Amino acid sequence: MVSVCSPAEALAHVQPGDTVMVGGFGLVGAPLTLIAALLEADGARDLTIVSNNLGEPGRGLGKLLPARRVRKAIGSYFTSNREVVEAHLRGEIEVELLPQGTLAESIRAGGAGIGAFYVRTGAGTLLAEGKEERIIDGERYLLQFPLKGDVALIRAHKADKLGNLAYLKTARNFNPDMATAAKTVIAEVDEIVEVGELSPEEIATPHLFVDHLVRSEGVSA
Amino acid sequence: MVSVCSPAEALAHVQPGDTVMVGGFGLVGAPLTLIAALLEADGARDLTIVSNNLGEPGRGLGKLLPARRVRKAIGSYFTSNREVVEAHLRGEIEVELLPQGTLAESIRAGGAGIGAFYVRTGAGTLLAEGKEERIIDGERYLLQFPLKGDVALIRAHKADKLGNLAYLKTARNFNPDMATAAKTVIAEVDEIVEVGELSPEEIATPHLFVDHLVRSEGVSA
Amino acid sequence: MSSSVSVAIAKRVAAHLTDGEIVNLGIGIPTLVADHLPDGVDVVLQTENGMLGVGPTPTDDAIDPNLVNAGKLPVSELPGASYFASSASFGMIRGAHVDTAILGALQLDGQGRIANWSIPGKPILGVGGAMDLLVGARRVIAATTHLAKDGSQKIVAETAFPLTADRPVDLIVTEHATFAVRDGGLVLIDVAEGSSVEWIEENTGAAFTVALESAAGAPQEAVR
Amino acid sequence: MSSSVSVAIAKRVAAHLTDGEIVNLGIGIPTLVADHLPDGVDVVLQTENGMLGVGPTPTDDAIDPNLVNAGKLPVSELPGASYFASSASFGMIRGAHVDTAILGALQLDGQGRIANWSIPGKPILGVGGAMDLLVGARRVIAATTHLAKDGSQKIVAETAFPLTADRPVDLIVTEHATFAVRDGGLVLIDVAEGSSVEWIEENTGAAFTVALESAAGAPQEAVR
Repeated sequence: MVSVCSPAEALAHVQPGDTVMVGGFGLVGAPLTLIAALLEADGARDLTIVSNNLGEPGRGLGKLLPARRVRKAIGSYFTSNREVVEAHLRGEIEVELLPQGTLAESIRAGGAGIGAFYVRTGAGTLLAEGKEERIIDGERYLLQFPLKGDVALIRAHKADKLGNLAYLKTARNFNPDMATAAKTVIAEVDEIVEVGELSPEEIATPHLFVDHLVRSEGVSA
Repeated sequence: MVSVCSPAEALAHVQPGDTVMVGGFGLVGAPLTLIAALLEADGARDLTIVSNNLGEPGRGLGKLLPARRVRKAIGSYFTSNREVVEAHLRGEIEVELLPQGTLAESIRAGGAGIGAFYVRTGAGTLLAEGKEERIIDGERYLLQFPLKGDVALIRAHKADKLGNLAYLKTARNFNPDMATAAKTVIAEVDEIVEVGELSPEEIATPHLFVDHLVRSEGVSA
Repeated sequence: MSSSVSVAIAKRVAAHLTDGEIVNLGIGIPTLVADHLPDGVDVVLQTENGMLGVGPTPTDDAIDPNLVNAGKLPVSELPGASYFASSASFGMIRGAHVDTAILGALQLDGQGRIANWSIPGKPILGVGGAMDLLVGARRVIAATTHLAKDGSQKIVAETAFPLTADRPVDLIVTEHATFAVRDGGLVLIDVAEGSSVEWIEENTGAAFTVALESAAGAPQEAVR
Repeated sequence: MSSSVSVAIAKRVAAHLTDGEIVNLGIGIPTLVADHLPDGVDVVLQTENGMLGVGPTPTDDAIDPNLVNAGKLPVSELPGASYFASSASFGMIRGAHVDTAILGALQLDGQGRIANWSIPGKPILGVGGAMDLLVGARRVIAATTHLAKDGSQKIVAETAFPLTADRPVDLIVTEHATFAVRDGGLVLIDVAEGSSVEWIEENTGAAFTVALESAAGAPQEAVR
């Protein structure tokens, strides 16, 4: 069952070496309060971060880089933060680059008990290197394995006290997928409402996926 | 763009030999008006039906069987209609049985450009016969290919005039997945509302998936 | 099978559930479990046709035709319920987000593997969600009468019926016995009041060891 | 690159769009296409970060921080818009539910294949949704200046830059020329007013045939 807790209490779940999924497309829909708390968490060392981007220099997830918390980043678009490029060139972080759709689908697969899947995306390109290829109906497909997290830090608009989540506009993005794919799911929300206040048809993340709720402290990026 | 039309106009899209996906879990969320019209459609011969069940005797999709419209049925639970069992024993229809989750995932894969995927479900059972097996992280997985339809007949609660769909309770089931997986998608709805009346967060099927809207005539099963 | 036996089994299963866990109930005896939870234990029901937060059977005048469980029986909606598509529902199941699945059984073998979907000699035309629940749920409890209607044993060394998965269940609960499945074998952990280890030995076709526990998650009194 | 050139390219691309089609716009010149649709043509914009029904750039006081396009720029919501998760958005894209993707290009080869994601000698650290759109959209239009900023040719026999997909685009639109990709080669189908086949031949590094069409989906006047 879900617990409502402080950012620090929630982030105490992070252990050195963990894989941490972080929602958001750039800074939109990113759990900025949780990211700020991650920076203060003792266990947040040697992390593998799964996120579309690593924020921007000094903003959002970008704050983790100068603090040397990230061992590896898995995502689709790191060039929006030149510090990632520089840290990678210095050999300080490992990077696994996936097409954005393959990234999203890998996370969904991690949460949905899919062992692996085939996509056309990336076939015949540099990103196919080291991947198994299979011809299906005459087209080239690449085999992709799922991504799973130890912890997911996600952002939603409203939660009810059971932990059901509803999202707002394009701040949804990777958040519902990541909610399914990690052992411990921590959701930062604008508001926690009574059970029954969310429409059953607009709950995009049913509460069984969510472990901890944290009220957003409106941390700026 | 979506067109609002009569059941007969919509069903004129069905051609002999087509694969027709039909939403519903039993009769709940089944497009009963469209099914009744399918029975009257000239092209509705030699069909492959993809649906969790084939209705009940003389009810819902069950009406197609005595009319000899079905060459093959792909689904998860046909035993709720003894006529399917009898027709199968007489060699009149071919049956492909899939675990319910594999059925749903195959339809989703068909709509989402996934070439194939691996599931643990069914490994080591009779339903694994003829399927490719792969060991992933020490567990047995079966390879499953996607399902696609020529036509999907689905049921929703409300549509707006663009064709966006919202569902009601457990009548949702296979409908949103099938909406993604067929060339022509025909949705039977209770009500067609103005654009903007559905909440953007509760549209479970965005309009780009939908071709034709038909008002439900309240056909009983 | 008398209804009182079904209820007795349902109560014995219910004693193994924990407050707040996410439970999927199969058709038949498992459906009864929701109505026989011990005091202070409340579970959240997931049904694979696309709902979390299933409420009790409605009264006749409150039946909603759009609201059924996986057995296609009318149910109600609890506050905080949500609905989702079939692919999402089975993603939940295969992805190990359902804590406990309670399934009926035709037979169980000495390794605790279940056969509950197909009968030899009959065409294989129905499987539903049983295989998905067996590979996906974190814990699976088989809820079954100890003997079949014809008096034959259901817990046997090797099943005559096709298996539903190669994964064994975690617990087998009958009106006489509760077996835990450990290290690939059956362990008798509870004997129902009025039954005996001897009766169970005579009526069980699979080998098992005996390691009785004083209470199976709840006082013995509470489970009768 | 002058803004007027970008606008000219955007207008030439817009002339190829059909009323009602579902369009995904890449970053840069493609983003301008929405503002230069011919009269009577209205398209529906999908953005891969999870929205269908993207509206125009809002005024400063109407910016919603939760509402951006794939370029992370503020957008607005049209009536009938909907939102979905990234996995669903890319399911739409890979599943061929987007009619047309309009993408920028670093280079294009003689088979119409695009390179638009990576520069040789620099670490490969960004790809975004370009590869997904290329394999998934029913039609792909490359919208690019005919020459690079340094004056070098962008349409070449073989790209020096890594390809984004092995699938060719369907149409290449520059401020000078429009090429259709047919049978594995380029066909010049339109020459912009003020340009010439000769200029295009001199400034295109890939072979092409010429089969000018009187109008590319719209009267010539309308596309300038």
